[in-house]
Amino acid sequence: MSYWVKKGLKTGVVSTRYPKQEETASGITPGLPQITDNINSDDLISVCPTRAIHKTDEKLLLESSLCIHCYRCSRDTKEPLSWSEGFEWASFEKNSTPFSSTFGHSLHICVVDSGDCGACLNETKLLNSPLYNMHRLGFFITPSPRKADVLLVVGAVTQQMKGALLKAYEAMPTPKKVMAVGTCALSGGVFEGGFIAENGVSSILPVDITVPGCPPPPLAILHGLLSLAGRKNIKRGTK
Amino acid sequence: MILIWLISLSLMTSLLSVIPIKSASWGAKITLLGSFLTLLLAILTASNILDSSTHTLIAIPNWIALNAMGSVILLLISFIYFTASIFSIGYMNFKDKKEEQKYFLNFNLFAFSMLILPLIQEPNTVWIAVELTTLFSVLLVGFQNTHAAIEAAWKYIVLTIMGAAIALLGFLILYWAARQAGIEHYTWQGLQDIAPQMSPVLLRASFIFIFVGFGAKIGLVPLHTWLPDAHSQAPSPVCAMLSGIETTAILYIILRLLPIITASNSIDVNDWLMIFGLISVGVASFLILQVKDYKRLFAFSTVEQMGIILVAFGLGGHDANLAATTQIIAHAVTKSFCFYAAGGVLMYAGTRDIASVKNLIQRSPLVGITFLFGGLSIAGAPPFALFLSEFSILKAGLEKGEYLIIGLLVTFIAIAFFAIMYHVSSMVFGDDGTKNKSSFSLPLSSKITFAIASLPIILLGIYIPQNLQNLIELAAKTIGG
Amino acid sequence: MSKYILFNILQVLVVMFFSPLIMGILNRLKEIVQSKHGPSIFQPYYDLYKLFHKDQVISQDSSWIFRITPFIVFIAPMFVALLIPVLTDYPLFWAFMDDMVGAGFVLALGGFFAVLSAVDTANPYGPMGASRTRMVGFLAEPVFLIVFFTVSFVANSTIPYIVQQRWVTPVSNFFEPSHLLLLISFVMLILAEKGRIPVDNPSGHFELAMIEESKDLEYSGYGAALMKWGGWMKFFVLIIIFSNVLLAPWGLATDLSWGSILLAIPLILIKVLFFILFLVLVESSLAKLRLFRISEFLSAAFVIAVVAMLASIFYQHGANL
Amino acid sequence: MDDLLLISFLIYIAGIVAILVLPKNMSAKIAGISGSVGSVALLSFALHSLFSKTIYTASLWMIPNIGYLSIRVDYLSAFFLIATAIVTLPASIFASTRVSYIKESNNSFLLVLFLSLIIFVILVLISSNIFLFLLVWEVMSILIYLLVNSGKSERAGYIMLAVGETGTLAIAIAFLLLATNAKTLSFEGLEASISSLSVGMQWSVFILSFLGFGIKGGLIPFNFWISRAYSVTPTAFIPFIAGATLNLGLYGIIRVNANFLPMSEVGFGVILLIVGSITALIGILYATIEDNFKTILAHSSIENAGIIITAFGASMIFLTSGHKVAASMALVASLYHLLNHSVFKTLLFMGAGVIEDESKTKSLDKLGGLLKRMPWTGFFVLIGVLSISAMPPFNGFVSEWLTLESLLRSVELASLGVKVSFIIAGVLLALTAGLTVTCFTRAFSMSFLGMARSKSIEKTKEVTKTTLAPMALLAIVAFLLGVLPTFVIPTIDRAVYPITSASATTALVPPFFNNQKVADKLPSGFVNDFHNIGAQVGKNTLYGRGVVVMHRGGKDNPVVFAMSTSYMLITFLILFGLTVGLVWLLVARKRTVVYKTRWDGGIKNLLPQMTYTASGFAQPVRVIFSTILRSNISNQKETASKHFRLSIKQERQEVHLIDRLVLYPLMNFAKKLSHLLAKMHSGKINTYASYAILTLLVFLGISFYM
Amino acid sequence: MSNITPLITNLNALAGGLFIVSTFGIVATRQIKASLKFFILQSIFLVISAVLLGLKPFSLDLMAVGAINLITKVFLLPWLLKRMVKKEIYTKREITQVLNIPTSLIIALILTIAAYFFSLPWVETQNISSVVHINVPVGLAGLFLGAYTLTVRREAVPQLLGLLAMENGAFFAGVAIAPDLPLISELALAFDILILTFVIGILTRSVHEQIGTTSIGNLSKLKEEA
Repeated sequence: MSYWVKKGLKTGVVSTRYPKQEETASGITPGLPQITDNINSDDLISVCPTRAIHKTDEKLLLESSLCIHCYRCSRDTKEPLSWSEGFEWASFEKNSTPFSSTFGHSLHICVVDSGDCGACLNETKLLNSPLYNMHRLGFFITPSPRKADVLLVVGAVTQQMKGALLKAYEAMPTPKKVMAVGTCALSGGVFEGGFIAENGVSSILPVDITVPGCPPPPLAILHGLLSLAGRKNIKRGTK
Repeated sequence: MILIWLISLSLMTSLLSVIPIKSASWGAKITLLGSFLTLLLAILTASNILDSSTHTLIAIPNWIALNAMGSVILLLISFIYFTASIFSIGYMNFKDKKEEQKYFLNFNLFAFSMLILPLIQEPNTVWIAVELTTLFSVLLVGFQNTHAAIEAAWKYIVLTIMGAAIALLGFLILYWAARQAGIEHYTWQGLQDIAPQMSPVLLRASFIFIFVGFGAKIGLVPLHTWLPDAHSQAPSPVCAMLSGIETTAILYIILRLLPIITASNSIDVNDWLMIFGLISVGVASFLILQVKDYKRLFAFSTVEQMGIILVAFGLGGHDANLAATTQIIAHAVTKSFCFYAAGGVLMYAGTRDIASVKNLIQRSPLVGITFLFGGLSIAGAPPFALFLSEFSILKAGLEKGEYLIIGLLVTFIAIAFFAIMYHVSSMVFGDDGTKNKSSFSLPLSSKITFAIASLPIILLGIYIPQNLQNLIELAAKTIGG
Repeated sequence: MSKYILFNILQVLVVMFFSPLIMGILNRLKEIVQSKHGPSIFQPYYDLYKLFHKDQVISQDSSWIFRITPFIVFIAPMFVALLIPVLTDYPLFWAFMDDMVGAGFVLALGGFFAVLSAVDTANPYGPMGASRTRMVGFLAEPVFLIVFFTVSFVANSTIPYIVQQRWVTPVSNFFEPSHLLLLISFVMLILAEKGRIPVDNPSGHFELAMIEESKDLEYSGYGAALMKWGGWMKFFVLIIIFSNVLLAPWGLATDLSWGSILLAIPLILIKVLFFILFLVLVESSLAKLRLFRISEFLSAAFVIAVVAMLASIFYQHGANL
Repeated sequence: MDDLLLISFLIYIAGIVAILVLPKNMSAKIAGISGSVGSVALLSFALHSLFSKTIYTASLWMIPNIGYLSIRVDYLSAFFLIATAIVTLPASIFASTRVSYIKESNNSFLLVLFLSLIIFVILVLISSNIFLFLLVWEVMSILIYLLVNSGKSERAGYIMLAVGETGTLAIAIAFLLLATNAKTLSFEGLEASISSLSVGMQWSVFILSFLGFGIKGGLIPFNFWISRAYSVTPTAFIPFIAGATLNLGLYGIIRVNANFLPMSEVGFGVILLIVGSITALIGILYATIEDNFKTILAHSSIENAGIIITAFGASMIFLTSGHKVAASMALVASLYHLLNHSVFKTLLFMGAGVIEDESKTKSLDKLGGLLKRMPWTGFFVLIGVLSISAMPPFNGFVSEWLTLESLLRSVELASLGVKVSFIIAGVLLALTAGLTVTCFTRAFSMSFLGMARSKSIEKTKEVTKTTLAPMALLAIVAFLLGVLPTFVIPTIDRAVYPITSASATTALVPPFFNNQKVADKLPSGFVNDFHNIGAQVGKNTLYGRGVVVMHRGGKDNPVVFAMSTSYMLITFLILFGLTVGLVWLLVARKRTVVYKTRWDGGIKNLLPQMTYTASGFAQPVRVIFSTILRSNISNQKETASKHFRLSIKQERQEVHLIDRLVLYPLMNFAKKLSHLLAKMHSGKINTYASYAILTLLVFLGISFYM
Repeated sequence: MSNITPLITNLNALAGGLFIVSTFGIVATRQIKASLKFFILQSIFLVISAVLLGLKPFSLDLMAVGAINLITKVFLLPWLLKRMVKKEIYTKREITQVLNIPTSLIIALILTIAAYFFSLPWVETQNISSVVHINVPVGLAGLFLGAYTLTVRREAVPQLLGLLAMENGAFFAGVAIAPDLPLISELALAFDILILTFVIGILTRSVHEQIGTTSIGNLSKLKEEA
């Protein structure tokens, strides 16, 4: 019996029980800025580099799909925004539904890095660390889109990866869902409007569920997957 | 009487062929006629020998006679003489009448000198006849009058005459020995009768001189050096005669000597024959591997075949002698065919270089097939004559228990096969990059020659007529065993 | 007679329906060792259920071979399950249809088609996996034969039903050196044949490093389900051969009654569970070998098998003297 | 019925004459008809003589000193005639349809050669005189040589002919040694006098004949001609040459060992066993890495010859050590495999030839995706591939299984050393079997499956029905030989019985499972214990004299091994039907199937060159067996821009092991020696004269001291 | 045979000695013409030996042999050669031999001694005739030296002379061991030698015309291996 086996057995199971029990350990999420009504809007709008904080109809709004977690709104302003601690950010796009119950305990995920900075991918990788251990939920990453139910896209879909992403989507058998993870995948992030990338996955593929965050913490992604599997009820998208 | 006819017929043919008659190709016609009649006479002789009670024909007592072995040789000579004269017609391109006369005179005289070889009974005169074969054929070797042809002719004459001079001393010593023993009639038969009384020392010496001297003519290694030169430079019909029967006819002299030597118990002649035969077979078979000229190839193969025949006779015993006699016949008919085939290739390609002749089977199928046929048959492949005879030799050798000799012989035969087929295969089937059939066609006379000459090769490979078999048996008996 | 047939079919059904469970347990245990919670032990069933509910996407380049392969891969281990003593220690209806050597060929038939189908897709990774599977396959073949030789020398038969008796009658036979060595080499063979660590990492996601998995990379829907299921059944069958034929026939039904046969099922599963535990320890302790080190692994198995066989020969030779 | 042999000969000869006489455009049809009809006659003759237990003899003419050239069809000959006829029938149809693909040749001449070859193959099998045997043997070689060379590659044909001649001479010596002992050249005479052979003579005969026949049969170390010759022979003829003539070498080995040697030396069997298994391994190793389908098949012929000889060697060992039943079994395995090999190798060569002709490429690396373009050819080749890979229930499986089982029978032997040789052979054969699957999955999948790797494939079309018919026939035969071993084994057993004087049928196809009521002859326990197994039930449910191949051991150990392909087939079909049906009912009919492009990892443009090639497929084999294969990477060429490497080009050279160890050293030796001897011919007359004088001096010197 | 006088024996021995000396001359002279002259000398000594042996008891055969040899070799042959290959004999001078003259003479000497030893057992078979003791070794030596001439001389005519010297050697032995050879063979032999000379003459001329040299030893167009 090797050292690893001994160590593993000694440590015991460390996985979170997330959907059954609330996960509240500190540091599992950076949180999102929280818009409160009594806030000096101009300062915030000017300090936000991606226009995540913007004004529509004189109302200050936070577009989470644009936020890149730069913390300027909490650091470089006189009145810092307070950040919420949650992670259940995933939201369905319009007309999108979760999988039927058949997929509830078996979901295979094909991850496509369509040109991300590495952060989102890292967080995705962490999904099967001992702590998050998504296998316990029946979620598995598969290398082959043929066996995948979910296309998990990270990154802003660069021109070079566009074809590959489309191919991967084509290669998946129905029923299939697309999950966009991270700001870049949602909207293009800092690359929005540039020549190098599309403005997010939705510009080329029908996205079903989005997980904002730059990067979104593993639990956020897990939440998105659970929602997709129909095991967690969440809000509908507004778009 | 028939023997005298035979001699005079061929002599007449030679003389007639020089008569300056205007008629087109007079020499060729007369030669053809003469050789055909010679062949008929030879067959007649053979049947006479079979019928006669003593199995010998005597024309002039102590001078001209013929035994069964001689008859076999005579048959071969006349057969190849006949085919060669047919082949000459289409093959030779004479510049003028004079050249034609010269050719046919020499050709017929050459045939004459060989025809008398088995007939003459007095050994010293036999020596002269042997010398004559050289002298009459040397101009044929140099007939093409090119640098190479003359060089070949020179080497041929110098080395064979040198051998003949050595053999002359051998014959003189033989005579000395016979005289010492008090011989009555100095003939082969007389020698054989008196053999046990002759001095072994002298007999041994005479055998060595004759063996070495005529070995040069037969082409025994290392005295064979002239042979590939001469046989590659002579015109093909002459090559057929040189390789096919001249060697055989000279071998006949040694064969006549064999029973005498054996009877006197002076030298273990069988070992000599086997060892030097084997050396010939071995060296020649390796030499064939690297030839660059296809006529030289067949010439080396002659050296090899002579070696095999010597080994076969060296094995001794009735079976071996029988096999060896069959081998003589098979070799003669096959080798002459090979040279006709080579002549066909030469007519088609105009070069003797192996590397520049390719893809015969498509360019000129008939030439290709005949050449392949020749190659296979001389290499000893069945169902051709040489296979049967080589098989019999192996059989005889193994029955004698000569495992080492037969083992080596088989190895060398195999190597010779590789070597011959290596070249033949590349010539017949090698890809030359071209596809078209060439417009070349063989002259009719060549086709006829191929047909006639191939007949015995196939026939003797699978079936031996009873008469011929009887003749061979008788011939084998003359050597002893 | 009907019982013979029914029991035999029952054996197949046991193999069919418990093989995913075994895999589920194995995976769960492996994750536990890694301090993870791990998937449900019924996860394989969920996966199959889901896959049967998915559509298929098939490569345009592929032919009918791609489509029939899952069935053959699926049938081959069922077929073998007819031959081997899964539940009973007496021969059942199909028992003499084939022996262990033949069973090996039957399993190879599945592998054969799997390889063909991997190339059939024109997928760049499939042939790679196929080629490597074949490498493992031909290296394992001599070891198999040595095992058969040993078995044949010891039991004078290659019929599994007859072989199984040999090791325990008398029980002292169990402790023959040849027996134990044989078991070791057979375990190594199972690891190699089914692409377990250290030969292959069944949970790896990197196409270029795959051996076993890349062959069915292209399968989707029920094709993938059948392929996976067939693979699990093959694994289960191999474990059964190991535990029931080579290790010891303990816990098998000895008479022709429903009671004993139903009792045999849990007993067999417990036996297999022990094997699984052992496997978990092995797999968690070792690292995957580099591709061309696999030959070294298998040659080690070969040497062990040869030693086992020599031991058996000398043992027998000594007994004969 | 005896006239049928003559009739078949007459049909072949009539075909030859008709081809020569009638117009050229009819010659193909005539050859096809006369070849196939003649074969039917031959097949019925051979079957009849095997079943009616008659030995047909005849004498041809006599050659002095040689004796009568006689022919004899005994059971072994009859078996080989069956194997030949089964191959000849489809192969002649195939030849007649494909002969027109040989460019720039006189096709009717080639067909004449082909028909003559058939005649001579038959003659080899029936001749019973040493001289006649050698004669027809070598004529056969020459005919093959001519047919091989019609493919415009003389070197390969030459090597074949040259090595074949070596073989013929070795055989000739071996036979002559026997003849010297027997004082006759007829086979009967040799058989009659085996008891007087000394041990030394036995060994010489064995070694020489094994060498000689081994050359034709493709055994090491002189099998380098096979891959060369087979890969260049025109498609029309190679199926027959590969299917029928390779057998003759094996026939010779079996004939000599079984009939002309007293079988007292266990060493013969051990040599056969070891040489056979090494041959098999080397053969398949090179088949696995080859790039040309025909060459692969050629190497695989070597492999199969090795397997056949291994089984035969096992049989000889059993026989010398007195285990007659095991010997019969092994011999049945050997002959069964021989029959099977003829069938599937002919089939595969047809397929490979058709591929090469139609796609105009020789390299597996450039093929691909043919199954869609040539569906039927692909299907038949798949059956061939399944058979040769020993996949149940096809014929290769049965014989391979029998072979392995008979090797496992070494448990009956007492000698440790011999046992070890069995184990070595078994292990090598197992490795061979594994590599065979690798080799043929590679060959089949790389040519028929996946995407087309070159443009010429795109235009490839299915061949005509007349070309497909022979393939279909052979595929059916391969299948039948696979599922009906209980009919085949007793047939082969008729040929085996005279050799081993024990029946394999009673052991392998026990009467217990026949309709005959012989159960009472068996121990009662046996019947009671096993009366509920399917095998016994099968006697009522399945037509036939029994369907189970099993070996019955002693009383305490009733069944040693068992196998039934027909049962397997039925079970397999039931399982398959059930699975497909259930999947269809429950799942498939509700789901859709979409055809999309392959999943290539998302590469923009997957070129055929980028997919895994046949060379890549074989790379593991190359690496693992690098000690034997010794691939040399040479001529590495790089093109590079300023910063990047643009391309690397390498050439790989593999010199075959046998070439490296045997052929090239021999060739170099001969070359060196011949060049050395050629120095003798310096051209200078003075030198020549000095040879003469030196010879004279040496001779005189020798005689002086004599 | 028995009553050969000592004088004849001695003279014969002298002729034998001179025969060898002249043969050495054929081997070793540079001038072709000188070589021819030595050959004539050699033939004369052969004739002398034949005549001496034929004196007592008187043998017509041997006398005839002497006469034939005298006519053919001393007169006819040089005449024939002069006619056929005049130019070569009188203008050419052989510059190089294969071996230099001292070496070739030494080897020739060795050959002579070898000839003596080889012939010893033969002459011992006939112990009475002492002429045999002279003639056989000398003849054999002549044969050897003639052959040796062929190996060392490159020019055409000396090679012919070598051949003829070999025959002379054989004859020299022959007059002693086979004095009563049938005359017809002798005549034929002589005729033979003339044809030989004639043929070689023709060839020499062709060589000269075609190749431009008579240095036969340098020709090596026909050989194996470039």
